Amino acid sequence: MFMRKSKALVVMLTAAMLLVGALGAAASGEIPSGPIKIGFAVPMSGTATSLAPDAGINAQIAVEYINKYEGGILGRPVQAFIYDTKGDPQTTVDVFGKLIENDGVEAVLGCLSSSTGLAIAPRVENRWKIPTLLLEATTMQMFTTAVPNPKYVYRIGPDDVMQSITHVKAVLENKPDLKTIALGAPDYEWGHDVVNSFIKILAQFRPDVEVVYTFFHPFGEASPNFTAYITELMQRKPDVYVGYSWGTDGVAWHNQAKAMGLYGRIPLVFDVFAGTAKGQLAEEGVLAETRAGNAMFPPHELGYPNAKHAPMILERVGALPTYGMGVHMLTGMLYLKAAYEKVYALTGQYPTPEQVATALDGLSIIGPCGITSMINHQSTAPGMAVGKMHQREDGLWVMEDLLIVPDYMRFVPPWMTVDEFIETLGKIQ
Amino acid sequence: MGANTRTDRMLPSQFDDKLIAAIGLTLLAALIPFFVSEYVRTLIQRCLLWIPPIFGVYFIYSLLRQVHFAQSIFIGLGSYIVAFLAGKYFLTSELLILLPLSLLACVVVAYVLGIFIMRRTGFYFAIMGIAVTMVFWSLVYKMRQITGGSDGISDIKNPTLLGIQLSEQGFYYICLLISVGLIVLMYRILHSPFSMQLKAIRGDLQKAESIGIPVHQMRRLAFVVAGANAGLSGVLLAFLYNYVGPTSFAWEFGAQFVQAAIIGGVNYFVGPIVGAFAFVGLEFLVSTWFPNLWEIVIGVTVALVVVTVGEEGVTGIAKNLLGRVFKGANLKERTYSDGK
Amino acid sequence: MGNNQGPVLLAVESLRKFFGEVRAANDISLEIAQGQVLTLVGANGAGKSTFLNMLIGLVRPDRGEIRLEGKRITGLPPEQRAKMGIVKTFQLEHVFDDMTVFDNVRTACLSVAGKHYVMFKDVSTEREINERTQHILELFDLARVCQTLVRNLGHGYKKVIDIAMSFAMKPKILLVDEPTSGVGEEEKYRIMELMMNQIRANNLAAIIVEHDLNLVKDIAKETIVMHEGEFIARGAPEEVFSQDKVVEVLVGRGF
Amino acid sequence: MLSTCLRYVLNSLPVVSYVILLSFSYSFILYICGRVSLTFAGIYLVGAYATVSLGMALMGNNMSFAGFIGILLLACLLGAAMLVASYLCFERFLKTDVHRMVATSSLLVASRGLVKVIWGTTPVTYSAPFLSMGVSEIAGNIVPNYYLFMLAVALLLMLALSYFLNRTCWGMRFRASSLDGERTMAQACGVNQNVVTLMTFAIAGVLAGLAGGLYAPIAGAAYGSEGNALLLAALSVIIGGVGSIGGAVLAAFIVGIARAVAAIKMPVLELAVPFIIASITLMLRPFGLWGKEFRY
Repeated sequence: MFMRKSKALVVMLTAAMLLVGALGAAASGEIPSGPIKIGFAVPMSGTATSLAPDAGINAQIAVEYINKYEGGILGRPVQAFIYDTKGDPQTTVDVFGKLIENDGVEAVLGCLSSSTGLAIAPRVENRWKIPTLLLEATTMQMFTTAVPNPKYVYRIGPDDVMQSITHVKAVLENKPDLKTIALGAPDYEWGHDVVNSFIKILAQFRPDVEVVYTFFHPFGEASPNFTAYITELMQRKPDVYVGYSWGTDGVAWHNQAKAMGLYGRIPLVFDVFAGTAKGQLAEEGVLAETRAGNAMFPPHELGYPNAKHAPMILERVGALPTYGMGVHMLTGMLYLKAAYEKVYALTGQYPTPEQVATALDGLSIIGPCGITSMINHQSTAPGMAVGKMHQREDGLWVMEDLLIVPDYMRFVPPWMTVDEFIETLGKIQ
Repeated sequence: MGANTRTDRMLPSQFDDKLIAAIGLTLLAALIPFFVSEYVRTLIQRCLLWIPPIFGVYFIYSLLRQVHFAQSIFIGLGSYIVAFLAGKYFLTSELLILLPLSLLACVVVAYVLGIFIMRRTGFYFAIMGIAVTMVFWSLVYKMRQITGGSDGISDIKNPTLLGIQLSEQGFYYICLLISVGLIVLMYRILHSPFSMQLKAIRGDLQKAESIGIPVHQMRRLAFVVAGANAGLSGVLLAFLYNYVGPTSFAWEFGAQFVQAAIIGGVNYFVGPIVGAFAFVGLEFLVSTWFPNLWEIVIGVTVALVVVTVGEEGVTGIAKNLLGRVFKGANLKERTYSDGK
Repeated sequence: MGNNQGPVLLAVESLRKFFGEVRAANDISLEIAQGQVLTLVGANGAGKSTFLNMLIGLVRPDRGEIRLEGKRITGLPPEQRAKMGIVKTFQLEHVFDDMTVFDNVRTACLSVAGKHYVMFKDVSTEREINERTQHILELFDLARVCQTLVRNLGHGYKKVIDIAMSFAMKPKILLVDEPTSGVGEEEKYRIMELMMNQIRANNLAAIIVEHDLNLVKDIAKETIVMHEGEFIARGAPEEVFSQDKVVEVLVGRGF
Repeated sequence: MLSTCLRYVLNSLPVVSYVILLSFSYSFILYICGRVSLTFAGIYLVGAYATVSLGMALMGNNMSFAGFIGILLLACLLGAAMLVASYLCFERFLKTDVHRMVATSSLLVASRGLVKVIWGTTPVTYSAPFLSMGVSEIAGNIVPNYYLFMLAVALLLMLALSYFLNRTCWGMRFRASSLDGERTMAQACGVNQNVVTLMTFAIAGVLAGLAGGLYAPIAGAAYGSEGNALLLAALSVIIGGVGSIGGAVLAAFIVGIARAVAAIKMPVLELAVPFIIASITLMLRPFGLWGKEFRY
């Protein structure tokens, strides 16, 4: 008897809930059926490709991940429109136009390099008004001169100052007694920016350190010869070398430097993008940044999303990315999902692009690299931590002694200019 | 008698056919913005702006049989003049100032470069063009304090005409006007004494010299004509994207115009126009359907066009097909017919 | 032949050109007056073509001086010399293969009218030029084929077109390099007659290189024999050809 | 001073060796067959990817020298086969130089796309041969032995080719078909033109494949490296002169050393310097520093 009543109760309650749910859905009823269209504008050919390897496949994987493990966005499966920007700013403008005006996507993830980001940001703000998540495009100019008061443009990835602070702290932590330092970077705007801000910030913490050599090697040349730079570098005998070479440059740099014995002769090497191309590119004891190979540090095993995400990449590409495009794309998708759900929870309405854009700011999510937040239109640099490379007995490379710089030291507060903020850094210490 | 047969080709009926077709197409292009989305309009606008530099390539190819890879120098030059004057050091975005200014700059630079480049022929000419382009590119790329290096210059204001801010529609018509104007101009130039003598130079350099044609000067001027076309396009391209970067100077960019010219067909005056639309259209379709494969598709298409129809291009194929459909329709558009 | 020998038109002074060991021109001096027609004979490789090419500027002499009407033209480029009135036709015909006969001659007419840089005027509507072209075509009996592509014409026609283009340049002195080489016997005389008629009618000076000694005797009062870059004999043809060394030079080569 | 100069020379070695091979691969076809063919840059890419893929698959980190030589030979064969195939199926239908230039460069674009489809765009590297050969010290400069090995291979191959062309019966046939412009003379003398052409393409394929194979352990095999290879080779041919073995070696050294010096002394010009040298050469000596007059 009791059983029967309770059964009936359960049935009735379920029915009532379904009814309410259905009514509610009918009332707000605005979640459109069918897939939600998201655009990806990524370099899939041209020089930039070697720097964002297999970007198209990575975008596909990020979308598959959202559909498979997260149940899409507001229950709608994600349909990806993935186009090739060729790494060229003017083509990127065309591609954005195609995505937004032709395909009618609701949000765009895209732009790897600073130049493409700078070309696109003002147009998004003034004309297209669609939530746009820039992957990297780390130039400081983005939110200072290009779009000073952003509304739709967000960035996933650190800015130059943010990452330089982390790098300087990591170097000082691992080699407190350094006297001389040398820096090398690819010869394009980002390379110059990042070296300059490193030197500026280092001067705040340790004015006595001498920069003995800086060089900028050709960028993305695909089969470069760095012997001249390596020879010169080893002649100067610095205590620390910080290198920003990546992509094909990184592969060539690593091979040539290793053959010439750079890693043995310089006490501390910080190979920022020491990653895993297909082949072996890691060195024992070398510092590296987590942005590079995302499975090399513990979150891979701790059950963050990339415990499932990294195997997907490995399976499809055969190597973890030398640069964390896949990580950024997944992070971006998770942010978007959270923003849609936040708006829906608050208003009960299917969100407009403007609402999504507003909701993105201040969100916190569990991304592939742990908890990250969107502050001042900028994600707290997923994986912006520095660690030492170590090969475990099972052959897997991991990062040890991770150093994570607290956010208050990394974010330029809105009331300060970048230079003012850098000047305060020394005082925090 | 000979003179009469020669002018036969300008008989009113035939002349009118071409004129009517040209006016019709121009009107179509003028009306299109009312029927298509903003994006398609931008796409057409890009095709229109590609036509003049392709005409430059066509001009050099059809009159001198040389492959002109250096168009991107002039595109870049025009674009950076706009970037500086209407962007970085904002002085003016007045088209009536910027267009003549960059035209002047291109003419001067093309003339000086022509002194060196136009002395070479064949593969040497092509490589020399690429080499000079790369020198320009690397200078722009490396002078980062002035040019913004690889980041380029992004805050270019919208163009004005006689002080009036142009709307996007208005700008479309400016592009159309300049593009059509340049096409008409090129038509005139290709039928002018100048072109006839260039063709003579191509046919036999020594004879041309010995009948008093200033060979080197005229070849240089041909280079200037091609460069000026590209320079004007560069100005408008900079305004179209509100952004200019060193990729405008990259030789790969210039090589695209050569590919487009080949696809269009270098035997026909309408070749460059067909080529621009075919190339941009093909790129659009391929990048929509198989975004990962556009290199294979474009590469194989150009290679196949060259192997199968050579200089006839898409225009030649279309002509053959149409000629079969409309028997007797006179689609002949060669600049110099064999006069039979 | 009634030439009224005028003042000196072209003066060449000790012109020299060596190609390594080969002496193409060894201190040649020559003066030609207006209306004077000379023939130049010599074996292959005697330096005749090089001499003419130096006169029009295609080959740069090692030393020496060329004056046209008293003005020094030694360093000038070919196109300027052509404008000044010294024009050459070529041994192997040099014509513009992918143009019509009409356009070939018209190019020369345009050039002599100085219309090099006219970019915005249709060629087919330039009335004066067309009329002059037509006139020249009729003079050289080419009007029948004027709309044919030169490529499709025979060897003899191309020779005539080459000569017609040279005449279109309004030359003062005409340099003709073997106008009849490789042409059939009958056509040879036709071409020579067409050309000589025009030279006489316009009272031009001319240097004609010719292999056929019978023709040489017909066309000019004076002939020069060239051997290894030097003029070894000069005078009336009958007289010159009877000299021993001339016979040796010309016949020794299987002439 | 002397040691500084020596250092620049040593720094330029890897580039020098692969540019020698590549540029001669290109100029050989141009010289013997009178054809512009840019496909060699695609063969370079194939050689690089073949070496890396085979090396990783067959040997991994347990590199044996003989095994590496075997892989290089395979890369050469592959290169020769592919270039000959490209000639037979495609290039022989092209009529003029302009057509060949445009069509083969389009083919290059397509080959780049093909590499992307097969291997993806993540750069791949197989550096075991490079690293395992160790370094030697020459006048205070550290030089990986692999660089010397590369140079030796390149120079030996050039010497062998030079012997082949100048001293052997077959070499005479090659030169006969190159030196006379119309190529009818050689045919009249009983040289089978088709065989010569095919062999030329095969030899060029061997050179290009070897260049890719030798350089891949140093810089990895990467999407897009064919563009760089193409430009460097074309510039070297212009500097050195078409069809000249000495010119190829000289030009490769000039380009390599100029870049090594510019990298340290004048970084602004590093990329532009080969182009500037080539432009100046073209202006002053249109047929290259070592070349004879060559028209095609």
